[in-house]
Amino acid sequence: MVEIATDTDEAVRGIADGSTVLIGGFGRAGLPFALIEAVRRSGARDLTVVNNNAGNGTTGLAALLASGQVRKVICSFPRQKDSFVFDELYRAGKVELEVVPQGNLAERIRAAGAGIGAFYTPTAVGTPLAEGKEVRTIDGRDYLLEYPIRGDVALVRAHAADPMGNLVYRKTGRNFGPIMAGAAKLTVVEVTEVVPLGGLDPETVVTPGIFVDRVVATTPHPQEEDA
Amino acid sequence: MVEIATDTDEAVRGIADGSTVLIGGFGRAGLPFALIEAVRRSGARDLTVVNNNAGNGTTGLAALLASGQVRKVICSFPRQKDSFVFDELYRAGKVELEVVPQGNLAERIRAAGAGIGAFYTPTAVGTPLAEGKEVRTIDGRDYLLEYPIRGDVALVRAHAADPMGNLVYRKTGRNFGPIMAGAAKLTVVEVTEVVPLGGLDPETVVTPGIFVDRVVATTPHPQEEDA
Amino acid sequence: MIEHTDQGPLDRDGMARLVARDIPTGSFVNLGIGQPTRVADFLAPEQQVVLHTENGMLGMGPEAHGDAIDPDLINAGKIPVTELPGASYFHHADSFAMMRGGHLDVCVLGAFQVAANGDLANWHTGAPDAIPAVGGAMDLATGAKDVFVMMTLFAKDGSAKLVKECSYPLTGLGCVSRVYTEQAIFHLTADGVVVAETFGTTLEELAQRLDVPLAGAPQ
Amino acid sequence: MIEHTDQGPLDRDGMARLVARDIPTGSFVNLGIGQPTRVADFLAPEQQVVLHTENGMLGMGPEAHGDAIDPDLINAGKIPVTELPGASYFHHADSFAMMRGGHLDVCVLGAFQVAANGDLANWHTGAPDAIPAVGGAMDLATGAKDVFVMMTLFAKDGSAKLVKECSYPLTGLGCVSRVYTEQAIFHLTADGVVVAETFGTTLEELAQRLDVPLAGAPQ
Repeated sequence: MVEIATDTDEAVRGIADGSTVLIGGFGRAGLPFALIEAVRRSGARDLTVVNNNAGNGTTGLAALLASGQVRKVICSFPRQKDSFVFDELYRAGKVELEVVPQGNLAERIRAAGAGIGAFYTPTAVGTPLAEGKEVRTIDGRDYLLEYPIRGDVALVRAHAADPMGNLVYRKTGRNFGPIMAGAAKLTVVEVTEVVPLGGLDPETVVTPGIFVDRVVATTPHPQEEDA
Repeated sequence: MVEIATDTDEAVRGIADGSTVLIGGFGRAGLPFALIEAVRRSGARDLTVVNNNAGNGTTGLAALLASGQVRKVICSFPRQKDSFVFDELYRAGKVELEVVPQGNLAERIRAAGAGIGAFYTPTAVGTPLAEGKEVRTIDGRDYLLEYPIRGDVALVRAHAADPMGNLVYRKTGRNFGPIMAGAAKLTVVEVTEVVPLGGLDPETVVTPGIFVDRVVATTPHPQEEDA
Repeated sequence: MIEHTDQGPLDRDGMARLVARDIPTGSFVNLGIGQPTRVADFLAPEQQVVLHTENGMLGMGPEAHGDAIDPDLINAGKIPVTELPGASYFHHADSFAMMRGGHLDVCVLGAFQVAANGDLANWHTGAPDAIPAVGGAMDLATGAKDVFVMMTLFAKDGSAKLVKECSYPLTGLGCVSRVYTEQAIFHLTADGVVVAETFGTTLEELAQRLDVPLAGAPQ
Repeated sequence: MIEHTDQGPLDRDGMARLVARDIPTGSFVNLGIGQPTRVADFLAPEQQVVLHTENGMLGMGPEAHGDAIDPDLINAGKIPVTELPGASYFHHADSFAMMRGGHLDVCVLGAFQVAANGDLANWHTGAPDAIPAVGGAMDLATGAKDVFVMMTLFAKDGSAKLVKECSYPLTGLGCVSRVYTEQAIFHLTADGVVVAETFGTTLEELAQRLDVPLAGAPQ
């Protein structure tokens, strides 16, 4: 059985300074907004954050950046219309950035959860993002060697969980959740609803509970929709 | 839209001699029994068959072996109580065998569909199955380099398909189907039922139709249960 | 080769219409953020094209408006979209596996520059103060069977964007098969750059203005 | 260390009972084909152990009989089984990713030989005419956080199966953490082989009969 936390502060307890935190979500879909807020409140510092983006507006990941708790961001697309919080910190040299092509980012996270030591990917060969990476020719095609991205913690938003920690998602909110859940030592999930045991069809479970440590029920944050 | 074949012979048409054929199923669960029978009737020869096992009894894969159409079997577990057809052919030197640990087999098939050039796996390090394979130490742990297993054809059994070729499976019948569907140039699927467009919930689709070329409706073969 | 000299250069919709026209029936297609998204408006239902969005969906429908907006249903440009019958959802590793594994037939991308050999530059201007951001561009460029580029043929400073060699940082090597511009459609082939159609100009004029050899053009 | 000299060696159920007893509450566990399957019968509900079967399921229930038999629902030994509330299904790559990624707490396997350093030999006798067949044994041995072995301590020819170095072909290196036999439970630790309990024998007797040093035993 998974731990069902009573609130988000309890759900994120124990995140150490210096942790690598995998944060699900693509844009605001599947973003674990309430858990990010709780991490901000926890005061954990010196974090490495892995997310597809680097925050929007002034809430969520941007608020965590603004509070100076993030040392490094690993993402595919930091630059957005309203990524001014990140932009300013980056230009001031106050946050490090590792840009990873989105598919390599996803595969590196999957590799961490799947126990793959490293893999060869064709994406980014011959580009500036290949600098310093090993190249290998396989069957006449060039590939880069990429290593897993492991998290100390994963923060995931799903739609519903059962008491085993099994998860289902909603539409494109699924995105990084299933792979991040497997790639971290501690996986914390916020859901709209915790259903009773037997409330999820075993055929439709997307993330088996084996990957989940703590679940907390939250309403989708109002700012998630209009921030 | 996927091609809905009227019968299994039509569904497997065009399989060339010398093809590598990925065949789903673990034991009889998810075994595309009717499609294997159709390949046998097609007379295609010199096949390399990839399946978890190497046939049971006298039907299905065993019948394909018995008819002399298989040059090589790539599998994790050929030896079973009733694998006498394979056993005899193997001992007579009439069929080649490549034994691959089950998880490496699955990951190699996945890699083919996912465009991964090769990957490092810890499984089989230090064992006879590591012979001839490259070893690499990553973060203090040894890994073997493994390459993708690609199919010319994949034969898969699913539970239901829609006209887009989207698939859902039943219970442990899922096994190799989803990864084999992505790993072959031509993917042929037998299902119990073809449902109308919109008949599958997009959240519960296991194999998206992009991986499927031909679908044929068949009743689960009676011999599947008692052979 | 068709020279449409009875008309001016294409407008944006005109380019999108021709890209849509050239997508084979039954294709699985990814439309890049921005201009390429417009191609969807010109796909005919009988083309049976299935749209992929790399954030985890096949069978994406048109942009959502009003009550149809669902914050959990967005495209790669983070615009609310809709779901068509026969859609499916999957996670990011599966979505990019689909792309990297060569299962997408066509992707349509914008570009800063395309080289005659198919090299693509569309993710970074190389400006020293620019914040790098690549998203799925490299994955798409490398993974799709055919990469179509939509771009203006010349930059604001008048320099050509179809070039002998890209000066901007690359997105992918030798990946572009077709370039749709307001003045011409170019096919990048093993035999060089072939002009398929011109709009408000001629092959000869293009050959004079571009620094890349065009098949069949006077030297 | 407890010496149960008031009883004889364990029978098969006795071994299975002790393995079950030692599995921590809330563990995710894979039980190998054959003898280890029996451990399921001795797991207490309050242990909340979730069983994994590598052919693609978590939350596996007991063997199915009669009308409950479903040909699509089998375990890794191809025996019909049942589904418990809270179960889930997944494909083979995901199932072995779960294993290889270190998410399974315990797997229980049979063995031909276990070496004092944790090396395991359980897939091949090395006989020249044997048809090799490995299944998921190497993946399980390498992937689970803890590998428990259940075996008789001595082979039919009287040779010990807990050895200095395996003579049979290996399944995995240094992977076994505990060995349950009819005569004793051994913990393989960084400090050597520790006898946790004996049944119908003593540490001293075991030390005389085995060729591996046992911690705390007279030399």
